[in-house]
Order: sequence, then structure tokens, then C-alpha cells
Amino acid sequence: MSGPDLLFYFFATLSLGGGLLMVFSRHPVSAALFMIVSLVGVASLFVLLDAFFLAILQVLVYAGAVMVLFLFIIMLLDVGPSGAKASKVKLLSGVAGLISVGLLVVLLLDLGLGSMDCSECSAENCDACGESAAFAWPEIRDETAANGNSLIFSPSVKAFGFGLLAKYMLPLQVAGFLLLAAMVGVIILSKKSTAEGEG
Amino acid sequence: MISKGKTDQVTINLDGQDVEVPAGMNLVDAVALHGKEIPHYCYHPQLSVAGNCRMCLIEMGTPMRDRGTGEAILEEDGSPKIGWVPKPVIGCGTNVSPGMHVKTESEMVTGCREGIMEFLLVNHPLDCPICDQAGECRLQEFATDYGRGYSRYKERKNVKPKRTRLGPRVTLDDERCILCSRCIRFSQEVAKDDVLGFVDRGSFSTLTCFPGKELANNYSLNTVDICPVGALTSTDFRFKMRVWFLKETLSICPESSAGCNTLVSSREGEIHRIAPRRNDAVNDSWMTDSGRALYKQVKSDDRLKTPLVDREESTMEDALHSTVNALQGKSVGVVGSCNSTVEEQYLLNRLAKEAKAKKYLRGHFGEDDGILLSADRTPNLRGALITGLASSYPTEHLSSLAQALKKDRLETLIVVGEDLIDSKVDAELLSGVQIIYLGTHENATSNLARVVIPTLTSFEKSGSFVNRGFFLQGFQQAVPGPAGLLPDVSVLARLINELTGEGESSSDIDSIWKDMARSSTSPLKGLSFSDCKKDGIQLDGSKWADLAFVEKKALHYQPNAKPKDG
Amino acid sequence: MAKTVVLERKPLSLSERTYLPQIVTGLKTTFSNMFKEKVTLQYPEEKPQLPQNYRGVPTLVKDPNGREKCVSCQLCEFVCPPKAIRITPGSVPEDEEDREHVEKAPQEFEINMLRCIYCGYCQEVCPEEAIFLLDEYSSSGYTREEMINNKAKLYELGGTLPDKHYKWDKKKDAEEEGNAH
Amino acid sequence: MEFDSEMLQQLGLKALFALLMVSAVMTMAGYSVLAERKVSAWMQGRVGPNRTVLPFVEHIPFIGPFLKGLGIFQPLADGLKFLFKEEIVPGHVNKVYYYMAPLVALVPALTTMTVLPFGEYFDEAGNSSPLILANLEVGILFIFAVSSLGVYGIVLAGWSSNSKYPFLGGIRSSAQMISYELAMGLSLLPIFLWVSVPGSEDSALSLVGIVNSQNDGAWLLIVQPVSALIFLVALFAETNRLPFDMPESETDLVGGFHTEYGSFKFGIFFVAEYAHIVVGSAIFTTIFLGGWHFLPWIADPWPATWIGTLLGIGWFLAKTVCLIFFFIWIRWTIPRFRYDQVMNLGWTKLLPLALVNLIVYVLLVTWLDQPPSVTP
Repeated sequence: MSGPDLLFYFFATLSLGGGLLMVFSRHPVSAALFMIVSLVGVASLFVLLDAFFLAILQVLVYAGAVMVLFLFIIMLLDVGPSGAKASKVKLLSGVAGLISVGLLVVLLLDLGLGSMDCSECSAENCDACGESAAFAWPEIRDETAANGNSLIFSPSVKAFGFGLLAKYMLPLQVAGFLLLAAMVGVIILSKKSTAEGEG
Repeated sequence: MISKGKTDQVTINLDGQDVEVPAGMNLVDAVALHGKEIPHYCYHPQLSVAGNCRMCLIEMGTPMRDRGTGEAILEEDGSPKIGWVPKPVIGCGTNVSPGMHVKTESEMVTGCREGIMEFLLVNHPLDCPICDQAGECRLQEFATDYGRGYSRYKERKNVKPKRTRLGPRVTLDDERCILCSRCIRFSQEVAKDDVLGFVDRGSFSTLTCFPGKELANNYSLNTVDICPVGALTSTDFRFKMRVWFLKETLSICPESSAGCNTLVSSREGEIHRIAPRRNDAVNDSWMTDSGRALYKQVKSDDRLKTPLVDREESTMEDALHSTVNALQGKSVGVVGSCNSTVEEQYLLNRLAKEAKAKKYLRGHFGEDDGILLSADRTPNLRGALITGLASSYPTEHLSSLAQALKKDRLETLIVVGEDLIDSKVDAELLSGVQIIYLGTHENATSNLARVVIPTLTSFEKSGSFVNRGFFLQGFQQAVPGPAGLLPDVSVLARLINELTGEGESSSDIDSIWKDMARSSTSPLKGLSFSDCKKDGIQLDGSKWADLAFVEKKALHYQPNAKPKDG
Repeated sequence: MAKTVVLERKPLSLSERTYLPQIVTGLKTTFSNMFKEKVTLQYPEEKPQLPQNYRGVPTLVKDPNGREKCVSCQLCEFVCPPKAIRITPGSVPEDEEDREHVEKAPQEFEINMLRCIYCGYCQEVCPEEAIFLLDEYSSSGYTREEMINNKAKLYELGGTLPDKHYKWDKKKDAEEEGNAH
Repeated sequence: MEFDSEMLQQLGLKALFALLMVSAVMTMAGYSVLAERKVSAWMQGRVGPNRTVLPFVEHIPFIGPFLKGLGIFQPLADGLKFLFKEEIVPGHVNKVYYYMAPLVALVPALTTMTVLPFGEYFDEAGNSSPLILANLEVGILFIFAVSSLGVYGIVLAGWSSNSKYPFLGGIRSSAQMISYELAMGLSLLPIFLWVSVPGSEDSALSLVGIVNSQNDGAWLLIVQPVSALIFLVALFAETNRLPFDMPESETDLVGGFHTEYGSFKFGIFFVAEYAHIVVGSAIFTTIFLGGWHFLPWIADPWPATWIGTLLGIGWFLAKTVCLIFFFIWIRWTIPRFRYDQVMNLGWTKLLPLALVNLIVYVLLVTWLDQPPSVTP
């Protein structure tokens, strides 16, 4: 087993283990912290794939900002282990669990079947198929990056820039608009509830 | 106690105001009735008048009468003309008469007082930091109240011996003496032991004992109390504690059935001295020296401090438990004590009833000195009669108990404070008996006892005693008892509650009194503890008039005296 | 009634509202302070100049003949606001000729320096001028017990003070003067 | 990426460098503490630490007493004191997180410096390459990402202490960090715009690129004063320095998040705070003060040899030290903000200002970058 492999397994275990522990930990604060561990693990996996930008964004946005807010809220509400326990809706969680397991099975089947079929790989990097898939990313080439049409996924910042602001401009704007709408909705909802509470 | 009864009242004019005072009363006392003060050193209401300190000088006058006709001479406005005595007179040597005019605040009186104070202080040493009297010293008080505030005396003060031994308990500081002669009069008139006198003249004048005699009678410390300055000091209390630190508690002397009223002075839980408290119906202002020394038993070495079960140190809970076990279903005897308070005797009587026990009571007797040490050396024998703990007059020896033990009828014996061995009960007889001993000090019986529950001395608890004149007198707790101990009433109440299985009996003195006062036949009917705390209550003792009380005629006591009307 | 004058508060200018000029002024002040002379005292090496009426640790003093002045009148114990003073009174033995006329002296005299507040009431109240708050200010110890100054310690701290009153010699003087009785 | 011998060698070298840098930053942090105490003392007319001395140094004439008076050995004594103090753990804390928090606080502070260029190295041909542990293309983002993790140390400490004051400190701190991170990030966007050359493949997110853009030209502080100001203020907030002393605020929170901490655990927090300051100063130097380059518009006067390397590093350190002094200076000049003032400043002043600044520079750069007048 080579060094990167070792690292891969280590970080994979970290992210998976963190995720599992997050699900099973009783205390919300522990859960949040395990989630951070999991996120950092995933970011490390990105690093192994040379996707520094993505890794850093993962840490910056999710681990650094979103989870701080989570913790902030958990602490402010002072949710203890009992609080987490009490919010159990058996039927709903059963259904959710069922769907999750179903999705997992489908995903695994797809992955298993997909890896059999080598023809789906892009032709020029076929030899890199299999174990060393990490190095199978295409080189960034100026032409492809510049015209932005046949954009290949690349870890470079520029590629992200082009992807987001040229090719996927519309989806980006739509997603941004949706988020804005959601935020406005949240503000209105929370405002309304406090107004009622006061009234 | 100044009687305010239906004696004749006369009207005198006190500083321009007409006031009513009992006829024939000493002017110093009469003025005090109306909130004014005539300062005095040598005068003492319970001693003869000597009139040698001159501090009580006042202006006095009587309505003038015509020598011939004896008719009153009137002023022009019709009021009687007052013939003022041209020189000041001593207040203590004057008894009130109708129409008398008195000035206690005039310029002449003030001048007299200032002059007298200055003279008294001429040779008085500046000893206050050392003097035990400081804080309750008449010289200090009157010097600030009536003195001129400074001295014009520039010469050297006389120096006299500082510690002359007058007797085993009294030390004289000659420098401080102002020659008021209170101590001399007390020895002559109250203690009937004429040993003190003045010798020499002028500034050499000195208090001393007659040759070959000393102030050794059992009342010698009263001279220290009545000494208005710090000249006579108690050898025991000398230099021990400054009086302003002392907390004073009203108490009753447990020495004998005389029931002297006392003040117990303590600081931080330690008693430093005991002094008499004035009660004109019981002890005037006196008490015995031996009674003053009783506080020493509080800290004595043979004091019981921890409960013992089978001679092992134990807890109060265990001791009470073992006691209840020893009482239940056994034939029980109770030996009560005349040293217990009325409340304790009442509870003990109830306990005896609950345990269906036979009751025994022992008396302690000695010589009667005819003043304040009575032949009955227990403070509360009459309390035992009243509460029903004893039906007959107790004897020195518990022969009936010995007989009962001989017949082997008793399995358990509750003993309160008494020593059975000392009372002609053989230790062999006690061998098969479980003894529960409640007491303050070790004795031969406590050493035999299976359970020892230490109790508190009369200085450490509240309660009441009935004295030889059937005076019910309450007393207060002066100092806290040893850590972990319960008052006797609490112990007894607990035992009663455990025996009956009901939580009825309260150890609170007021509720005990409520119970006691309920009985219609008892002399205690309708009384409460707060009633008897201050001056004492005369109880109806006619029920027991036939008993052979051992006390002889003494101060304020007539043997077999019929109780006076309320 | 005093007339209330309402002062108009001037609106802040733009530069004032950014606070930056003020911050710069503040920085200037602190910076200039760095080079001013230091005011601190290097304590164990340099001792402070105590004023004449400094109130340090309370001590007991002896008279010029080296005799105990305190007569344990306990006025200081009485007046002490934090109850730091504890005196066990005692008498001077009769055979001690030198101190015969005073009779009383403390058996034990304790001042709890953990309680003492250096108010000086004890010195103020002392009728014998036996207790003084002298210039000793450094009092330390490793245990609570060490911080209770006993009689020996108090006399060691206080030493002897010049004094006009020779109360011990009263008897001797009287014998010389002829007013002894 | 097999682990062959060359890689191992490289790894070993990197580890050595990393160790060197950690010790350098820690030493600087330690001496920042001393500087803080000394400067505060001087500003208040006091002397500051002047007692600690090593036994043998004391006897060197002149130098010994001078060093002693300067308090040079004080950080040593402080460190020892923290090590040997009694280790007290209050009974009510959540043990695991309680022990974890100081480490979580220190690690990000030390990790950020891996992407920090602090000098340049000249090979024989005179070509320069930066002295840096990991020359990341997105270095500045890495710094943001890692330093944003630093807040967990404080939040965890506050929460796990299970007591009121630390908890308030933790809450305040997290709110403050989130608020100022936004302004901080926004303030840097104009920098990227300014530095990146149109058409270039190099990312302007590289710190080396930013430093080199200031060589022989204007410092970014001069070009972008508003950005620099916002960044500086946000830096104060992120390092929890006065006047943004929210999590500690000993006046109302008796020490805030580290109230329940003692001995070495507290020491770690303490060092972490100063490590933050050191690294923060270094970052500011890198971005706005031209890094190791000499003065604005003046080419580096030192030769392109190892001497030049050393002088460059020294120059960089000098700038950093000056900034650290500025940090201390500000602390002893400006009183602490109230919590609401901090929030107000962050959200309603700095954030809009950063946005406006960004828009202005977007327009400016667009105008400047028009094809006829392409900047070289």
C-alpha cells in the first residue's frame, strides 16, 4: 500500500467515522463537533485529489462558518442530550431511514456496475482507470479553459471561476436567487412568530 | 423592691413640681421614684444611714408654721411659705414629710457636688485602666455627671498600699477607698460579723480589719458589690475581665432553697462572675460567697461531656435509644432530684407515669446560717412537691429504694443527678439493675450506669425554681452547654415521646408551662414561664404547710409561714 | 432654584464620526508617555519615605526603663472594629519590686494581623500609651497562626519609646517626696 | 506520489523547516508577551518585568544587569511557571472538550504560517524562489479557512467549562468571529482584482504573487488604504485583541472563556492568542506592507545572494515586529468596545464599507484593464 493510499484510507475513515459518530452521538454539541471532523476529513480527501481550492472552500464555508453558527445556536438554545432524545418521531424517522437505505443500495449497485464498465471513462486517460483514479483528472488546457464550452472539471481556481460565471451562470444565479428567497422567507417566518409571541 | 402598695402617700415639691411619694421614705429613694437622681456613695437602701460622703447634698425646706399657734404661714398668694434650710442638707439623712420642698438641680447643689467630687478625687489614683470597677464605678459615673471636669489639685497624690488582704476572698486597694463605710455597716448589720473599721485620721485614714480578725464570713464578697469604687475587690475576679465585655443574665442561685436572685456575667460562653440581684422579697441585695463560686462546676474536670453507653463514648441518639430499650416493658424506678427545675420535675413525673415507675426523691441538708444559706441545700424541693414528683418530704437517705432493690423488684433505674451510693444504697444491690444516669457531673452512680446522658447545669439552661418561701423564680440560660448536649427537658420529652410512641411532648419551655398550668389543683394554674422570669411569683404553699420543712427563720423567711395575700 | 442650562451638543463632523483622528491622538498620547520618567519604586531595594504620622503594624512599647507599659485594660480590645486584638489579663506578681505599684499586665496579648485594618483606634484609645502603630508595614507569614502577633513579637516590633510618664516609679517618688502612707 | 527516498528527504526537510518556524513563531509569541508587559508598563510610567535573570548571566558586567532590566528572561520564567503550576480541573467541566479546547485554539494559529512566505531564496542564476513551507495557489484562502477554525477553541472552552462567564465569552466570541470574517474576506477581494494580471495563469490568491506585485512598486497599503484599514480592524477582532476583547473582557466576564482554566492549559490559550497576533502581523505585512521587499518604489538594495535572503527575512521580521508593537500600542490606548458596538461596527460599518470598496475597485480595475491601456 502506498503512502497516498494510506492517507486516503485514514481520511476516508475520518470522514465516515465522523459522520457515523455524528449520527449516533447523543449530545448535539458532540454531534456538531463530529460533523466538523467529518467535513475536515472530506476536505483532506479533496486535498489528496489536488483540489486545494475545493478543500479550502469546504473548510472555510462549512467547517469554519456554518458549523460555528450551528454550535452557536445549539449553545444558545442549550439543547442537552435529553432534548435530542425527546424529538423522536418514530414513523417519520423510520420512513426516512428506509429511503436512505434504499438510496444507499441504489448508489452502491450503480457504483459497482459502473466500475465494471470502463468505456464510460474519457478516452484519453483510460489507462488511469481503476486504483489510481485520483490521477485521472485531465490536465487543464488553456484552450478548453478559455472557450469555456467543453469545460472539464479541474481543481484550478480559474476553472471554477469560468465554470460558475460563464458556463453555469444561469444555474448559479437561479440557485443564488432561491437562497435569497429562502433567507427572506426565514426572516419573515421568524419575525412573524416573535410578533405573535409579543402580541 | 420598693413597695408601691397602699401605704400612705404624701405630696412633696420636687424641683418645683408636686409629686406623690410614700410617707417616711428616704429622700434619695423617693426622688429616684420620679426619675431624678441624687448622687450618693455611702447611702445604701438596705443599710443604715451614715451620711459621711456628702455627695447627696441638696436644698431642702419645709412649710413654715407659726411657733405659737402651729398654723401654717402663707405667702401673699395663699401658698404656704417655705422655710428653706440655709445650708445644703444630705438627702440620705432626710425622710420625706408632707409639703417638703426639695431642689436637686439648683446652683448651690451643683456647686456642692462639684466641690465634693473634687475632694473625693484629690487622692484618688488614676487607676481606671487597671481598676476592676471601671465601667460600673460610681466615682467614674458621678465624676462625668456631676464633676467639674478638671482638677485644680497640683500637689502629689497620696500613695497607699495597693493590695491589702482583708480576707480569703477580698483584697483592699487602699488608694481607691473613699471611706464611705458601706462595707463596715454591711458587716455589722447584715453579715453580723463585725470585723471592719477605719483607723487613723485625715489622709492616713484607712479601712482595716480588727486586730487578729479577718473578713472571712460567707457574705464577705457582698462588700465588694456594695463598694461604690474599686477599693474592695474580689480576689477571685480580680484582673480577670473588664466588666464591659460581660453579658449579664438573670439567674437564680442553685445553692440552697433560699433562691437568691443573681446576675451571671459571662463572655463568649465563659462565666466570669456571679453577683446578687436585688429582690427585696427574697435576698435584698445579698448572696453567699459559696453561691458565687458555683460557676466553677461548669468547667470542672469531672463534668460529663459525652453520652456513654456501657461505659463507651457514644452519641446522644444511641444513648436515648438504649434508654428507651431499657425502659420498655421493665419494672422501672425513678430517682428524681431537687436540683432539677420545675419543668424537668414535671416531665420526669410524666415519664415515671408512662413507664409505670416508682418514684423516689432525695433531699440534701446542711446547716442553716439564718440568712441566705438555708438548711435545704437544694434549690427546688418545693418544685418537686408542686409537680407531684414527691408526695412526702424527701429524706437524706433513699432507704425505701434500698428496700425495693432488696426485694429485687426493679430492673431499670432512672437516676437524675443523685448519687445512690452516697445515699446508703449498697452498690451490690445495684449490680443487677440497669441504671440510666442523667446528670452533669461524674459520681459513683454514674460510674455504675449502663447509659449516661450528660445534662446541663443551671447556668446552661432556662427553667424555674421554687424557693423556700414558695417563690416561683425563673432563670435564663447564661452560657451555651458543651457541644452536642441537649437540655434536660429535651431529653425527657424525647424519652416520653419514644415511650408513648406519640410525638406529643414538646421540649419548648412555654408549651411545658401550658401543660403544667392546665391542672386545676396545681398552684401553677394559669401561669406561664414569662410570668416568673423577672421578679418571681408567690405561690400558694398552704397544701404543704404541715410538712416538716427544715429551714429556720432567716432573711425574708418565716418557717411554716402562711402565704401572704396576693 | 438653580436655572438649568441646556447645552447644545454640536453634531460631529465627518472626521470625528470616523473616530480615526481621535484614535490617532490617543496613540500619540500613549506613545509620548513611553518616554516619560518612571514613577514606580523598586521596592525591596528602594524603601518608600514614610510620612511622620504613618500607621504601620500595631506594636507594644516599653518605657525608657524597659518595663512593660500595657496594663491590659482591654480598651483596645473593646474599641478594635475588626476584633483583631485579644488580651488575656493577668496580674503582676507582688514580689516583683520594680513593677509593684501597677499590679496588672497582660498575660497574653495577641493582634491578629489578618484582621487588623490599621485604623489606629487602639493607639488612640490606649490610656497608658503602650500601643503604637509604628512604621513597620511589611508583615507576612506562611500560615494563619504566624500572622497572629503574640506579646513577645509585639514587644520586639515596638521596642522602647521615649516617654515622660514613669508610672512604675510612683511609689518610689512618693517615698522620696514623703507622701507615701 | 510514492514515498521514494527523494520524497522522504523532502518531507524531512519540510518537517525541519516547519519545526524551525513553529519554534520561531512560539518564541516571538513568548516575547510578544514580554513586549506587551514592557510596553504597557512604559506607557503607564512603570518599569515592567525587570527581575528575572539566569544565574550566570547576572554576573556578566554591564550586559547582565541590562538584560535583566529588559526582562529578557521573563518569558522563560513565565513558561516554567505555567508548567509547574498546580493542575486544577473544576469538577463541573466536560473533561474531554475541556482538555481539547486549548489545543484547538493553538493548532490553527500555528497552521496558518505554513502558507506564509517570509523571504526569497536566490539560486546561482539569481532567480528567486520564495521561502515558504507550502506554496499554495490559494494561500490566502487557506489562511482564512484555518484561522476560521480557531474560534472552535474558544467556543469549546466556553462551553465545556460549564459555567456562566466562560459560556458568555464563548458565545460572544463566535458571534464576533463570524461577523468580522465577512468584512475581512470582502476587504481582500479588491486586492485580488488589483494584483491579478489579465490573461495570466497565476492565481492572485497566491501570497507570493501578492508580495511580488509590491516589489519596486507601491505597497498595497498605499494603493488600497480602505482595504488595509478594514483588514486591520477585522484582524484585531479575529485575534480577540483589545478593543475587540469580547471573549475575555476581564472587566465583565472575569476572563471569559478561560476563566476556568489554569496552569499550562491557560498557558496554551495565552500563547495561542499571541501566536495569532504574530501570524496576523506577518499576514498583514505580506499583503499590505510589501513582505520582505524594501520600501515602496525602491528596488531591494540587497544583493541577490544568501545575504540578500537574510536581509530580506530580517526586513520582513522588522515590519512584523513593528506591527506587533502597533497591536500592543492600540491595546493600551483604546478602551474596550461594548458587545453591541462591536456587532454594530462589524455589520453596519465595516461590511458596507468593504462592499463599497469592492465595487469601486471593480470599476477602477475594469477601467484600467481596458485593452488599449493594458497594464504591464
